[in-house]
Amino acid sequence: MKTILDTGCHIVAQAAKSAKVDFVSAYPITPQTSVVEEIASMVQRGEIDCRFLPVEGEHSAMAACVAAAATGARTFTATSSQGLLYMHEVLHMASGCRFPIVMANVNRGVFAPWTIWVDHQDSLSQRDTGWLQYYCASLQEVFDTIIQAYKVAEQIKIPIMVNLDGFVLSHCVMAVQIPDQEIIDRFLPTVEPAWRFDPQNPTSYVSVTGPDLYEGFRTSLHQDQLKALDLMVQAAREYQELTGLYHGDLLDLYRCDDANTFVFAMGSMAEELKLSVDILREEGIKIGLIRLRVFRPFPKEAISKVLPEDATVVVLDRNFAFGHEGGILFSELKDALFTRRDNVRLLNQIMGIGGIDLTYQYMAEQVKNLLGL
Amino acid sequence: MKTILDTGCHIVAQAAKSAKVDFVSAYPITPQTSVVEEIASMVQRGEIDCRFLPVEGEHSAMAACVAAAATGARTFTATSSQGLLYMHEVLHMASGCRFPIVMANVNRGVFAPWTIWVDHQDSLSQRDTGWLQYYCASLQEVFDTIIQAYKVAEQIKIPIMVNLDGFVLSHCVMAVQIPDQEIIDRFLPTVEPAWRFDPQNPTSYVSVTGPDLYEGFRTSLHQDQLKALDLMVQAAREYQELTGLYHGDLLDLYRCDDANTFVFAMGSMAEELKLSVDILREEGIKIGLIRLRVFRPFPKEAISKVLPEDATVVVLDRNFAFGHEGGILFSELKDALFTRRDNVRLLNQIMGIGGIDLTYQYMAEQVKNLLGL
Amino acid sequence: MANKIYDEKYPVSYPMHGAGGKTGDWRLLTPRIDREKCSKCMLCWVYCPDAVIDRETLEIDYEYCKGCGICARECPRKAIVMIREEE
Amino acid sequence: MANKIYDEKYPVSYPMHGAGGKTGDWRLLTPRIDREKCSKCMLCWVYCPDAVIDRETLEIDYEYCKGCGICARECPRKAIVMIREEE
Amino acid sequence: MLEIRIHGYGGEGIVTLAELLAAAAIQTGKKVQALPSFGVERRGAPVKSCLRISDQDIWIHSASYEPDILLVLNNKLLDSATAQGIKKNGRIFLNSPHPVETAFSSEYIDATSIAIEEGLMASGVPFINVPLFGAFAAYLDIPFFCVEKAIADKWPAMVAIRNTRVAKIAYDTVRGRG
Amino acid sequence: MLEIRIHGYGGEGIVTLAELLAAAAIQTGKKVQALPSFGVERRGAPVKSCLRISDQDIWIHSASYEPDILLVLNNKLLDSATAQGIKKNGRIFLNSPHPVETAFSSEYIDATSIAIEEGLMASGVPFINVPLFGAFAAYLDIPFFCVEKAIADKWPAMVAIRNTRVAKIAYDTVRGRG
Amino acid sequence: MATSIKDLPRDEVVMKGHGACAGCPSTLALRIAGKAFGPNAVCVMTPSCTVASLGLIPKAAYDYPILNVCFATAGSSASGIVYAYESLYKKGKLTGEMPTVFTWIGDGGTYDIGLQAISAAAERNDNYIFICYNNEAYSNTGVQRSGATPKFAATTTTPQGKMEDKKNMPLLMLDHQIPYLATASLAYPTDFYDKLVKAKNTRGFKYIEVFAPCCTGWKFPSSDMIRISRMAVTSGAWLLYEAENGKIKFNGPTAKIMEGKVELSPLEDYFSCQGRFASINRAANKEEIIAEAKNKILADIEFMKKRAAF
Amino acid sequence: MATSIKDLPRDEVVMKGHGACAGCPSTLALRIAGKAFGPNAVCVMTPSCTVASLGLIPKAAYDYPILNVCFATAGSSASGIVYAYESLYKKGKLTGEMPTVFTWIGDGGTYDIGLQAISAAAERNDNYIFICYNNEAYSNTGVQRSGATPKFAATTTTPQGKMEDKKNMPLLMLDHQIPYLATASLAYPTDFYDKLVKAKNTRGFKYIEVFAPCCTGWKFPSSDMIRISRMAVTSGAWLLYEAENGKIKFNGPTAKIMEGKVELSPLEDYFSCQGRFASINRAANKEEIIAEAKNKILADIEFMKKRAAF
Ligand SMILES: Cc1ncc(C[n+]2csc(CCOP(=O)(O)OP(=O)(O)O)c2C)c(N)n1
Ligand SMILES: Cc1ncc(C[n+]2csc(CCOP(=O)(O)OP(=O)(O)O)c2C)c(N)n1
Ligand code: SF4
Ligand code: SF4
Ligand code: SF4
Ligand code: SF4
Ligand code: SF4
Ligand code: SF4
Ligand SMILES: [Mg+2]
Ligand SMILES: [Mg+2]
Repeated sequence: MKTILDTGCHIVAQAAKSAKVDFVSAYPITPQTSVVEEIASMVQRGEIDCRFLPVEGEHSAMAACVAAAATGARTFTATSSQGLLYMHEVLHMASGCRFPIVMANVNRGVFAPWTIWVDHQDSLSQRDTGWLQYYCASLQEVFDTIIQAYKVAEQIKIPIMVNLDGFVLSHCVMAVQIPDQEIIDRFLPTVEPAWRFDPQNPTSYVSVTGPDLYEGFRTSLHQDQLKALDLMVQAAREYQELTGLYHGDLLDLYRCDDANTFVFAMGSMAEELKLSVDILREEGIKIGLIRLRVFRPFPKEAISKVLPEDATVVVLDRNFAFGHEGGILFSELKDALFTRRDNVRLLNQIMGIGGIDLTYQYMAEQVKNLLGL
Repeated sequence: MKTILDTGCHIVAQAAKSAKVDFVSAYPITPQTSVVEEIASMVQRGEIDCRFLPVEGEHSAMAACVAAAATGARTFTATSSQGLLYMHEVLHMASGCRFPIVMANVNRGVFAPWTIWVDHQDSLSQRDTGWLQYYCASLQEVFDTIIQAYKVAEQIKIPIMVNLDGFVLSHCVMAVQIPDQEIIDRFLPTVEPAWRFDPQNPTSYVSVTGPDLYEGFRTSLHQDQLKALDLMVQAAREYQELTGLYHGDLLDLYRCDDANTFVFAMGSMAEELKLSVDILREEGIKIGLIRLRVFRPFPKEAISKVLPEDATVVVLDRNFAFGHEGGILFSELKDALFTRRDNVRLLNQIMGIGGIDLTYQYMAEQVKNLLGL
Repeated sequence: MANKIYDEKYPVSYPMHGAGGKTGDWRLLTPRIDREKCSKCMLCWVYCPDAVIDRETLEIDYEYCKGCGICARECPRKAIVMIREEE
Repeated sequence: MANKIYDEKYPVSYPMHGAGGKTGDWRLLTPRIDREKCSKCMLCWVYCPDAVIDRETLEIDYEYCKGCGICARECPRKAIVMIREEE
Repeated sequence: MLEIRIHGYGGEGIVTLAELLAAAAIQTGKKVQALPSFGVERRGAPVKSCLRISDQDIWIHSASYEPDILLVLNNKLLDSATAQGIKKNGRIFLNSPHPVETAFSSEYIDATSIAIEEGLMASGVPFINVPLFGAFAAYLDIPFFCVEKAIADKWPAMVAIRNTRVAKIAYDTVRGRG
Repeated sequence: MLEIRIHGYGGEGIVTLAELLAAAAIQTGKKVQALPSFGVERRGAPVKSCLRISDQDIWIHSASYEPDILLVLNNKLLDSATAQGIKKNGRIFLNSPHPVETAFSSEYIDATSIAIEEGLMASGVPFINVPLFGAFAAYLDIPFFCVEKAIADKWPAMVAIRNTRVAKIAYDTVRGRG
Repeated sequence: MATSIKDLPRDEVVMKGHGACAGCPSTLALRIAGKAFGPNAVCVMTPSCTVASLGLIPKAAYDYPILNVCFATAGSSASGIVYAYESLYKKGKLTGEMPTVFTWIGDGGTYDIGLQAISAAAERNDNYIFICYNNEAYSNTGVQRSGATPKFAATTTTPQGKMEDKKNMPLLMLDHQIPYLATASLAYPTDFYDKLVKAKNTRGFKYIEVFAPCCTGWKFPSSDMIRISRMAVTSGAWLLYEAENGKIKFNGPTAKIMEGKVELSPLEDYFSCQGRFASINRAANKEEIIAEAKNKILADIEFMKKRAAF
Repeated sequence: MATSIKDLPRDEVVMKGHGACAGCPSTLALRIAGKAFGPNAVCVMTPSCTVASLGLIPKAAYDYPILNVCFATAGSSASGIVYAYESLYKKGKLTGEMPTVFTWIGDGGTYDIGLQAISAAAERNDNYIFICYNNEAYSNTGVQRSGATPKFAATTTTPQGKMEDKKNMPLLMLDHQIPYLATASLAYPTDFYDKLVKAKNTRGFKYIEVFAPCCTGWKFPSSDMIRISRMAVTSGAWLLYEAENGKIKFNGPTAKIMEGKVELSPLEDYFSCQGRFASINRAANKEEIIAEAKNKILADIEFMKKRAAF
């Protein structure tokens, strides 16, 4: 285990290196750019035994990743915002192909108008593409999650997006512990892909499908998404055993044990919310924090288990659920808790859009307001 | 009022003509193709005073529509499935620009693997792009809804997607009543756009925005989405007054008055479900049908009003909400009904994926099964 | 060639004849080779878009020949004629 | 030019000087024109990427001149020098 | 509601045929629906289309699995067409040079010969949908003026006149038998 | 936790400066965080960066609105930097040829002159971040070996040796005063 | 030495009973490619007639490992495969001979929606063979205009004939300075075969475009496919050439045309046997139109003649 | 007659205090375009330095109506505007003179992610002016490699120098047979101005590419921007020409170079004043590299000379 002090973007590149990826294709976009630059440099310097394909746009980047995965190569990419949106068609393809691509997405608000700063609209608006999604709250978690993502993706054969907040995490410099390579290698054995090019046994892949079989393939994807929950828990635990590093498995809980009130959020703001919780606790509010590490699949049961009867949950969304009153987390949480017949109460506020900075003091204030205190 | 007998695709083209669109750009894709062909032909034959731009792909088609709308032109396009997915980045842009583009989307399942047949994954996976969405159940409704969509879009300044089922509606031939042009003209007056190119007053549009203002622009879009509900009701009613044609406003209700059990669905399957309801009624089940005409914004209150206390709702989804157990309608309905403190019960089944044909007999059977009857 | 015929999770397809159906049924006109006239130039074989003419025997696989008529049209010896099958 | 300064619903922007800030502050070196030497060839005017040299008077708007030094570099008469302002 | 399922090969024009039948039937004051089902295969592959004629609004959008009538454009398709479903006491109408024995009440027309005789050909392929339209309309008891109107709405005058003549021949052939 | 906000112009190297300071501080066993804030402006526009040094894990990710110390790379930015917030009894460290009176306890270093004198220049622009690093590390009472280590990790040997020398000059200047 | 028909390998990658129209040029072209590449090859396809002809899962009409990809992504998908292979072979995770990587793409997926990724791959000189079968329209979706549709040809989106000249895609690729480029015609299968083999043996980005007359889209009897392929070449509507490292060489009848040894066959004949040009026959200014089309051909020939002299 | 500097219009579309770096070529180029087009013009921009320099809403640094669009869509966006205008003017919904429609796009948005839509617009010969300012990298995102980055230049994604030749975008556009095309240099502002005016007065698709040395990305002192622009031309690294209906004419120093009237200035000088080529100086095979680069330039000149003789 060694400690390095570097930016979030460089930590992402470091994780790709530690995962010994065979192939990377990516296109620069603020604030993901230094991931691409760092990987390209590591490849040119020979520090990573991998091919880097500098494509002309993100639609091509994801297409190249999917095709590369069809050779059996371990494949990585990174993007942000418009890049992610531009990939959208190929994101659907990648999950339909069941290829275990891992992608880092540096969260940033979407055009129009232009913003380069963080919110979660980019990745959350990909919620129906069939990808699994993690959200990270610290640089250490970014590294660890990318490694875990390969484990899960290759087992369940669904691509995974690992999200980190633009600038706030991507450009932040903090210390990160890098486990020894042999430990990572042990954690990440080689796994056969769902399908690969094989001139010896020349089958075709994902061609036209009649309704009968199509429904079956898509239903498998749907069901396997849910099965990923267990694998994600396992991966987090196994990684912890090997390295001692742990950030929660599906959820990261803070002072939840005796709480009747909860804040529910994702990303870097959720780490800072721990300080808000501390403030509110000081004021006598029995509050805890549920930080969602995994957004896809949505860990319905894990969440429900945390909430005692008649709990109040304050959901802080860094995004909009257009067509509804609140944000997407709020909406999804209502889905998850619908069958609870107790008086669990959900409150919501959208905040931090397009890079509005969220301090723990401000968030504590807002939570109190929502609680009517 | 004249009656024409034609395919769904041609009816879409006819509606664009009746709305006197100034500009169309579109790219062919099965099963939307004949919309493009028909409009291109009408333009070449001079039957419609409009320019048709044959672009090289859908990302360009939507980009051209957005830019055309920036001149103040009334703008139309049509697509399906991959075409819609490929536009994704520009869909976000169009709503952010607040341009009243109307687009017909011919629903079709998404790649991978390839299918050309209907399901709703393509348009429902655009639910977070900021577009308003209608779903049609008949050819007459397709025509009427496109006209209504212009009315609403130009008032609230948000683009609208009008969905119709691939093949089932797009290639089906049925009779449609076309109101007199002067009535449509009266219904659809010219409206100033949010912004237009004006060399006399040379402002720029949607450039980079600091967090302070960005949040404001996006919040307006979010709030205006909800305001569209009233306008959609008004448009449906006013259209009815002028033409006598009506398909419900936000919802289309069938035998709901005394019902305690409901089927909830969208699109052509929902029209056929009327026959399923008839069967189930014969068997003594007090069931009604709620057909969702408007999916964005999600008409939460209208739905809740229809449901008596402790109602049971069977939601039939032609799509997957990956990461959850059911479909997207199911998930969104749970959001909508979350605060109902009665024992409203929701059941769900996903069906009709990738073109699986849905007969009313089969659907009646499935509803019974879900109800445990 | 195929060792499984269908994978329920992954959309794999296996090469086989008749993937587009028994395409011989599509045929309106049927090619018949007159072996007397034939010089074995192999042009019909090379031009057949359906690969239904046997390289060695020049036999046509009528189960799949779609009757496009290219072989007849291109045969330098006019050794192939297209006939209406019913006749 | 601008008649509103900000529309709360629509992301419109209005042309104005200083959209990128008081860019004169960015300057490390400052151009000074020696009018004696100047031949009014207008090259400095045409080459200034910041449009801060007045077409008629050749006065430099120091509120915005970024001190790129192009004018000095390109002046055929060497009539412009770049100086360190503090000096 | 009367349900008819039409079977043919791609390129034979069953989409047009179904539309023509719908256009004729609507003249009789009925509600109509023509619903083709498409595969990805190219010209030449088997295709089908459903036709519904009803007194009420048609809410069905699914295919016809047990139609009242099968309209089969090619003898070769008879078995597969029947195997895809037909009402117990359904009927079959065939394009065939001669009557064919089936398990159902059957009628036929030699549309191919009519088309060839009347010169309705392109690139050596006979256009069978026009005579079939006439013949089947007669079979359904649709008055001929409805057939005429459907043809007039579909084609430019010159073509319409010729097609009407051919349709009439077929119409009368079936009427003559009935 | 100690919070420092650094103000400079784009191109002056404040990102590197913050990283160097973090790298030095971490040697003292502290937790560190350097959080630059970025605009879209090009080289030359004002930029800032927050530096946090703490005994505990750092969970904050937002910017520093009331830092303990302002580190200002350019006199011109002093007012705007102060206006952006500082603790009531905060301190200011300035790059300036001479001491400057402020409402806060202030210290300064003439990093620009040191850089010029020591030949730390490119295209006529002095690299002020190296002397500033040394000076500010001294101001924070970070032992010089930590500075040395940070420089050694950052640059190749040749450059590192020169930079260490320059940093030391600045370090000693501040130490000398203190 | 040019390969003779009898020497063509027996390998058949096109299975009997595929779903293409009778007389389809794409499947014929693919047959020949199969002979040239042999079994150790992998292929990328974008939505097109060829994909529609592949049959429904779990059936496949072509005996190659084929990955279906999104319409705009042929160029980048193939690059992804090549780079990934290079990595895996370098690391020893795969061994033996690296397969030939090629794409099989229509003109829609090449001239229009796919252009960008192809151009980028050519700029990087990625090591695969991009093959375009050019049937001058989007045939799969029912024959709409593409960038390859020639002026005056009717399509469903240009019912009265297209009004713009087609893009010159081979020339664009030539100007990307790729190591190998060729045009081909199905009427000259051994020439096509030889070009495919050359491409297979050249490192870097290779572009081959084969002219693919589509009876369904162009409206001619299926039996005429080879005849029309031939007429396109003899009339000058399609030029046969190849360029190794930018050095152009004309082939077959085109070589003779360029040398002035043969006259162009009448363009009228080429037009009159295709329904898509029917409106020309009906046009009042028929002569004018044909003259314009001929002049364009002459200009193109003149251009290529000079270009080849570089 | 070429316009003289003193005759250049007073119009200034570039407001003082924009957000670009000191010595930015893009803003200077835009200043000149503003003079050529006058106030009746509308503009499309994709994400780039120019957009980043525009300032934050509600401020704008350029006095044109500008629509910001997605990165890949400059070509189709401008087409949309032109077609919509044509429709509105035809219907009488707008009256007066139709504005000049132009795009202001970096090499990233032109050579790479935007290429496809541009090529399609050129094929349709849509009536607008596509302007590319070529700073040979993605400067806005911190100077990554683009298709326009020349071989050997270091960028953040090619830290040891790019290994592929750049795309020849002007040549590719020439191959699209558009009515007007020009390359320009900021060192010759009146030549650039005249070309812009010509483009404005030509119907159909016009392409203009202006060479834009970027001090930040290329690593040279901002004061050298014009000097480096000039050296690019005199060394042959950038050729100045225009083509009306495909007929090429060389301009300025390039004309003299082509006529053999002047020698090329040393490429070493051009390289040595830019930090992005620093690795060449450090390279063991420095001579070889420079020889290769020179030969490439000579080959390009030879090529263009022949191409111009068409
Ligand atoms: C993004 C996207 N847009 C549109 C389509 C629909 N589509 C499928 S095939 C095709 C035309 C293909 O044309 P071409 O590449 O020339 O091949 P051909 O059909 O002529 O063989 C189109 C438009 C698609 N699959 N994906
Ligand atoms: C789809 C998409 N991908 C990536 C980006 C990020 N991006 C913004 S500007 C830019 C580079 C622009 O390069 P160029 O067009 O050459 O203009 P320059 O910055 O050099 O002026 C990139 C990659 C984006 N905005 N959208
Ligand atoms: S083309 Fe004719 S002559 Fe040649 S092998 Fe075939 S049948 Fe014989
Ligand atoms: S008719 Fe066509 S498919 Fe049949 S053998 Fe001849 S060439 Fe082959
Ligand atoms: S460039 Fe020099 S000589 Fe010319 S006008 Fe400017 S200052 Fe005067
Ligand atoms: S230094 Fe640069 S910005 Fe200032 S006046 Fe001279 S050219 Fe203009
Ligand atoms: S339409 Fe043309 S290209 Fe497509 S399968 Fe038929 S013949 Fe082949
Ligand atoms: S980086 Fe280059 S192109 Fe961008 S603003 Fe600075 S000088 Fe201009
Ligand atoms: Mg094609
Ligand atoms: Mg650039």
